[in-house]
Amino acid sequence: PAPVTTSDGTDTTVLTPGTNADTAVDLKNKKLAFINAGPDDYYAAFGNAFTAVAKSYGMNVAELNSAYSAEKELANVQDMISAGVDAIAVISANTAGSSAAIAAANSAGVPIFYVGGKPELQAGSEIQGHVTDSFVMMGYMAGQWVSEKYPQAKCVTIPGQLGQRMAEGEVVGFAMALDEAGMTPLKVLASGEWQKEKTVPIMEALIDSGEKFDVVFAANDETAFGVIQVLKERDIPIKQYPDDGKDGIVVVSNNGKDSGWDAMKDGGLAISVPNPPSLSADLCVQQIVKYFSKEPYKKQIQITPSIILDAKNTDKGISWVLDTYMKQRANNVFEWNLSYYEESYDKNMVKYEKFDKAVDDYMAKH
Amino acid sequence: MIKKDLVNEKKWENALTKKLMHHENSSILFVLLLVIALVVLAEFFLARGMVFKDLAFLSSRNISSVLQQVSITGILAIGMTLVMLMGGIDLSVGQLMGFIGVLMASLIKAGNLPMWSIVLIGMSTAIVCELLMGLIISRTKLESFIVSLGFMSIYQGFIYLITNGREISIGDKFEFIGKTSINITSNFKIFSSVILYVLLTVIVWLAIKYTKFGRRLYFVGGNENSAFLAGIGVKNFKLWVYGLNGFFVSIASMIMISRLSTGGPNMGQGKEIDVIASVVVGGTAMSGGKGNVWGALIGVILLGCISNALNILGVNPYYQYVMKGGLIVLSVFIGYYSGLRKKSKTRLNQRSIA
Amino acid sequence: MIKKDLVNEKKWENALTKKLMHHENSSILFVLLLVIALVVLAEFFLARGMVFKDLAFLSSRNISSVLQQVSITGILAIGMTLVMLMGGIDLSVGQLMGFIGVLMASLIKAGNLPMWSIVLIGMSTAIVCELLMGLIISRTKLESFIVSLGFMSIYQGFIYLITNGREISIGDKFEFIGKTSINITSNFKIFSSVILYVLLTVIVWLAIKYTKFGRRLYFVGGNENSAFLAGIGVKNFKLWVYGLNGFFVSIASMIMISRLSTGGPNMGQGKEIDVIASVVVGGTAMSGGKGNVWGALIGVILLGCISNALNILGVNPYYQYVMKGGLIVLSVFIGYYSGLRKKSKTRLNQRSIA
Amino acid sequence: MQSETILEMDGISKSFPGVKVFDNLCFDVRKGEVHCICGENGAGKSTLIKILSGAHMPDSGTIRIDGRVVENNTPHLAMGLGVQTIYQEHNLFPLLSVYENLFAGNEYTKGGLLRKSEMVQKTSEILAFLNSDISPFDIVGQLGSGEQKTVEVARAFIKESKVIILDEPTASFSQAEIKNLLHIVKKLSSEGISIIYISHHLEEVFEIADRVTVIRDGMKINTYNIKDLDECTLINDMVGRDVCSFFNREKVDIGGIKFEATDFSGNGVSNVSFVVREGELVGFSGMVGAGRSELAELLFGVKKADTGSIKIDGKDVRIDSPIDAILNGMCFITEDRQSTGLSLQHSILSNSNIAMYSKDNKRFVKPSDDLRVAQKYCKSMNVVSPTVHQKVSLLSGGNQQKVVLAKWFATNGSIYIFDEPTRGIDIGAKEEIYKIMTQLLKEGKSIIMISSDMPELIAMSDRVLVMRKGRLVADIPKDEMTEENILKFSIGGGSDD
Ligand SMILES: Nc1ncnc2c1ncn2[C@@H]1O[C@H](COP(=O)(O)OP(=O)(O)OP(=O)(O)O)[C@@H](O)[C@H]1O
Ligand SMILES: Nc1ncnc2c1ncn2[C@@H]1O[C@H](COP(=O)(O)OP(=O)(O)OP(=O)(O)O)[C@@H](O)[C@H]1O
Ligand SMILES: [Mg+2]
Ligand SMILES: [Mg+2]
Repeated sequence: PAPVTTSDGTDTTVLTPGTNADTAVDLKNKKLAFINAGPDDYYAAFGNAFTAVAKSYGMNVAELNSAYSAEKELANVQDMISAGVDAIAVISANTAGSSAAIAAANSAGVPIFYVGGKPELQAGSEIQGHVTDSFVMMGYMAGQWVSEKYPQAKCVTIPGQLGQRMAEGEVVGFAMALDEAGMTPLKVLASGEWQKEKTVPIMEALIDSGEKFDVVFAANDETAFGVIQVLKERDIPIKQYPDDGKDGIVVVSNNGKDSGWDAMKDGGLAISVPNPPSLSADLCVQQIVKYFSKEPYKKQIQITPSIILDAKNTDKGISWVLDTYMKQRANNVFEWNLSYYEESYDKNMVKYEKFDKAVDDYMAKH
Repeated sequence: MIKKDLVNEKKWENALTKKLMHHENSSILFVLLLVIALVVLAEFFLARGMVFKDLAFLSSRNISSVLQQVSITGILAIGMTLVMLMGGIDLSVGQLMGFIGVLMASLIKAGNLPMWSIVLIGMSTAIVCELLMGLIISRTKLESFIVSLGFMSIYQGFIYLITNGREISIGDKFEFIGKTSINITSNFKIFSSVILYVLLTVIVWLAIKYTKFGRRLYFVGGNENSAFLAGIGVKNFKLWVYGLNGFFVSIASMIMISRLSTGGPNMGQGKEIDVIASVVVGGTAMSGGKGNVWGALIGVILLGCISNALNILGVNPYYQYVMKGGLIVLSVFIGYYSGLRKKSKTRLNQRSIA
Repeated sequence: MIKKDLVNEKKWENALTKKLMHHENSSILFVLLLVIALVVLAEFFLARGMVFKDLAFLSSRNISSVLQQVSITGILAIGMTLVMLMGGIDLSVGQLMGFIGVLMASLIKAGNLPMWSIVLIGMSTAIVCELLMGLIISRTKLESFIVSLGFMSIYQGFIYLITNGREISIGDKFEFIGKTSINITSNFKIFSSVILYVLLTVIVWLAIKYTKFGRRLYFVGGNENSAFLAGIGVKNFKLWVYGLNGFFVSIASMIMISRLSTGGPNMGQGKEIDVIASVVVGGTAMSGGKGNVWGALIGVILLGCISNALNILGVNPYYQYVMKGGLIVLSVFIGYYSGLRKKSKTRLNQRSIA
Repeated sequence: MQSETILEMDGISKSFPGVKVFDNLCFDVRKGEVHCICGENGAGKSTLIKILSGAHMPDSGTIRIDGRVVENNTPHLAMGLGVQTIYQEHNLFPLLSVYENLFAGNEYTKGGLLRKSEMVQKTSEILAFLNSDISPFDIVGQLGSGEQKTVEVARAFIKESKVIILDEPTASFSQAEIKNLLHIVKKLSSEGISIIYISHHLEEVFEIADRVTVIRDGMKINTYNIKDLDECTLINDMVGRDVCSFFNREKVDIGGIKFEATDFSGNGVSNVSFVVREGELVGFSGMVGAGRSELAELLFGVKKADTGSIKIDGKDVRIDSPIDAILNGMCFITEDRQSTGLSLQHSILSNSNIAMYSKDNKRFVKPSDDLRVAQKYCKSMNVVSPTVHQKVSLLSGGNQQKVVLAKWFATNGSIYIFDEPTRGIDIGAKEEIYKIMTQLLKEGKSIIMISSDMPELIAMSDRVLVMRKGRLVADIPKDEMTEENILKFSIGGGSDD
């Protein structure tokens, strides 16, 4: 195929010429480094899946943690280059510093892969693979859902850790969807820092302040749990389905993790836009395998949630828990093959680019 | 020769009991009232369109939730006050609370131990952890700051090892301590954690005022060497104070997991900063020997009110950081100045220079 | 009659100049060497299957990257050492560094100011911020801990307000300070930030040793009252030291954004803890008056090595927290004991100077 | 007088890094006796009593109290055995009240609860017994140095004790208080309590001692019955040479007015005016709390005066802070070396140079110059220390005082304010210091000397000004200078307000 060029000018397709696909590559002695962004639920799921899937190919993984710090992330990459690993995969909470990390890896000749946010690529540097997601799009999907079902609603959000790409992104996406639908603008509350603990007092204050609201967009499932707990404690009715005829507050979130499924089934959480970290990690490993076996693969793919989870379709959710995930994968409950996502990325690319442009326009306006 | 003035002496006594118990706290209390007044005014003018009805900040519902919100920080602050009075500091309380929380949550989830034994395990682990730290601090001349910083990181590792980075949900298996309440009206609830907090404050206050142990905190914190020369077993004393702090930490973690029905890996993170800030705002000196639990209580409520008020007033989250920081500085500042004024009223000359 | 022994006196003098300049640091240096030796051994036996070739930890590439990694913390540590020698503390450095970083990044991105003026703005903002804080701390008796805590939160708010929560990418517009290097071999690079760090350390060391400012720093930290009586304008002195700290913070933020090509909203978060830990591990007392910049340098390298070594040895990240905490405690502990031993070894029977 | 031995130290050795204080020292105290210990600064007197009290562990040797061998002595243990110690340096809790300080570590409790009123009651009783008008509720940090010492002395009386150790208790006392204390000591010994008493004031020693032990160079030189001892022997034993106990100052010609303070008020001082001439030493006398130290603080710009102006060499000068004072050639040796004189954790070297730095505007220091200055003064005042790099906290009390003096002599000022300059300094070194002072006078410099040591005041002063309740009440010329005369004005015999 002809090389495709994205808006940021990187070449996204690689075909390694002159190799024989039949040559069995010895993956057994490959040592990978997985540099995780921070210690929490979301990233732990990344790490677990990455390690397990890589092991299933016979590779070894050393996992590191950057504790959300761009500087530490760069240091981790450097350390792994020193340690002489065969490939490095990075998931970062922010993309700051990625250019330095990529430059370091390039100059040492160590292949580097990214999962999650878009790294900064400077001229002359390259990465060997990239599985991106888009929190802006996830926020947008949630917002769209709300604008369809509750066009009159007044929405508030409890964002995740301020300053993090994902936290800020999903708020932008959600606000944009409301804006497009001409709804009352989104009110941003204090940060729940992705945690139930920090969410509870914010929610309590919101209710006590007498502010009127119909929908709470929680940054993640954990935040949603905090919101639901407070609503329940205050005996405030929760509305789960647009057509259930009741009045109440609608709680929507991102994540779609296993405990979120329970929350939906228990009648609290209305929807959750899923972003299973395990799948992203899986795809990243597959890219690495292709790289080592010198098979062709697309250097960059973006995955977006194919469905929005609610109480009725939780069985379609992709698990965050390693055992369940591996079982689902073995049973082909969901598509996990890299080539499927490469194709769908090809198909959707134009849509993504349009979306990105729309986001840029929206941001320029606000 | 030198005159005796018994009348004056009596006067002094009254003035001074007041001074010791109340004076110290009156300036911070003043700051608290000032902040409350300002918030009410702000709400009145900005949010409520000048109608006095329905002021959310002073609603009984909000008061009960603020009290509940601060009770965890507050209980940690009691222990921290003891440690700081003694001239130490403990940066590990946040992570230790998290560690004990996830430890208990995981045991509860596993479900094969009776609840009382889990409580016991949680408590004794906390106390043992603190005793261990106390042992190092009291037996060597190492700074408590750095030792507790090290332990903070150790506990953080423990938390991740136990949880593997995941929340451990315990459902309603441990509701009593964090969720039950006495409902005075449907809106005004006094939660068990609040009662516990006030109770512990009163007990510690009495203990500090009326027991040898309590007074010795001030001796050890005031001048360790003199305390040793006065025959106080400084080393063991410090050890026990850290142990006691462990007790308060364990209570705080129980309330935490009970209230949230979850033991989360990042639960106590950064809590130590809130706790220390509250205690210091409440008038306890970092150098030891000065302060009291009522001050800490007011400090805890003050900082809790600030957070709550910023939320209630709907301040932009980015501005909240600026305002919170500014208010912390301002409140110690006002506390300091109103303290000064008071002092200069009592006695003219200050002995200390500069 | 007291004996005079001038020969001995000379000996003492030599022994003691050594003692003063080196002794203080020798125990922490010892810890550093110990850790290095242990890591090399561990790598030899565990990771490399007993082959001495290719020890990653001591490879020139790794050494150059460790040095580069620590230079930001290190430069902040110089300023913090000055503040702590004087008996203060500054918890705001991490966020201030972030604030200056995003401020400069946003100006660079806007692109309508020449680079030198942006550098000037960054520097002077940092200095003014610190001076402001210094003004409060030096003019009142407020604890620097709580004041700087408040400022920390304020700067955090500023960061979010400037960045609106987003990263500001500056590409390669500001490469010099963080990215250029002298390449001794293709693997062994000495980065400009490292050179700057060492240079600043040397300058500050000389300044402390050979200027009145430096000698007074210790004295103010040792006894403020007596410093005041000895004709030191303690208040202004403190003010300037905070201002100076602002200078170091601004340098650190320049390296940071240059190195990461980005001004990120969470960039300096938590940095103050690393900095203070390094400084204290390096032998500076929290109470002031004791310590030096070389100790801080060794402390910075030690903590940097520990992180790096745990990564290289492939230690599980969750265990890394445990081990890092443990090693912090252990290194102050060893430092303390080897310090003790040294003292009791010094010579007996010298009674008189003159 | 019984001769039953209550306390015995046998074969005590003790060394600190760089210093061997004792080698095989023996010492005993009998029941009901007053046993004085004499020796030069740094001879080891304080160390000896700290070993007794459990504050230091001896390297070897045995301690027997009341016949019982005490092993692993701690302050707690020693106090339990009836040994109460008043240390040379303040060991108080400045933020707490007098009664709390008194009972620190020995609180009265009942069923675990403090019995505050009883402690307060007892405190009042003890303070009354000591003839002090301090209130039990005063905050100790706000008391003057002498009053603080009184509080410490009072601590010895809260419990029944067998031995009371007093390490230089009178250093910040004025004549009246000294008299009072000596009276009390005598009374206690007559009740069968043994007293160990350390003082550099030999007249006190001769007044109360039953026996005197002299230590020098880590050895006990001798223990005498007071009957068999005369001043010359004592001094000779202590110092190893002849020193006259009564210093006779050389006469210096007094020049024109050098320093003129007019109408100083504030900080507890009211309307004080006086002049000091070139080559003149003006003594200040008064009871504890008369406001002399306060006046000095005003003059030196440490505290803001409400009113008052200073002329130096006939020119008006503005002194708003110590820096101004130092630049105008003033020096201020404060009475409390621990809290305002020294930075205890730093070396002799850095302490002795710090004030000198304020004299000029040079930015750089030369370590070798600093070293020379420190060594010069250590030598001339005989500072006992292994090196000038020693931390001053590890020096003996008297030697610390010498470092304070060195710090100010090094500034080479022209107007000296000495507040209790020879506190805790031994008789040999005192002579050296008096010589230095005389030398300063000869160079045309002026000295203001606040002192509670009456012989010193009389021997050294050209004039004595007496203060009472913050006012100057008398200006006594040399020829009318007698103890009675000064005392009369101090306690207000002359006039009343
Ligand atoms: N902790 C210590 N470390 C090192 N040296 C010490 C220590 N304590 C005392 N010394 C030294 O021991 C010697 C004896 O000191 P000590 O305080 O007993 O003298 P002293 O007889 O009480 O003198 P003074 O009359 O000045 O009070 C001195 O040289 C002193 O420097
Ligand atoms: N900050 C203060 N608060 C209350 N009283 C004070 C304060 N400072 C000093 N005083 C009191 O002022 C009086 C004067 O003390 P000062 O020390 O000046 O007297 P003095 O003549 O120097 O006597 P001496 O130094 O011998 O004690 C004392 O009674 C002291 O207690
Ligand atoms: Mg002594
Ligand atoms: Mg005085």
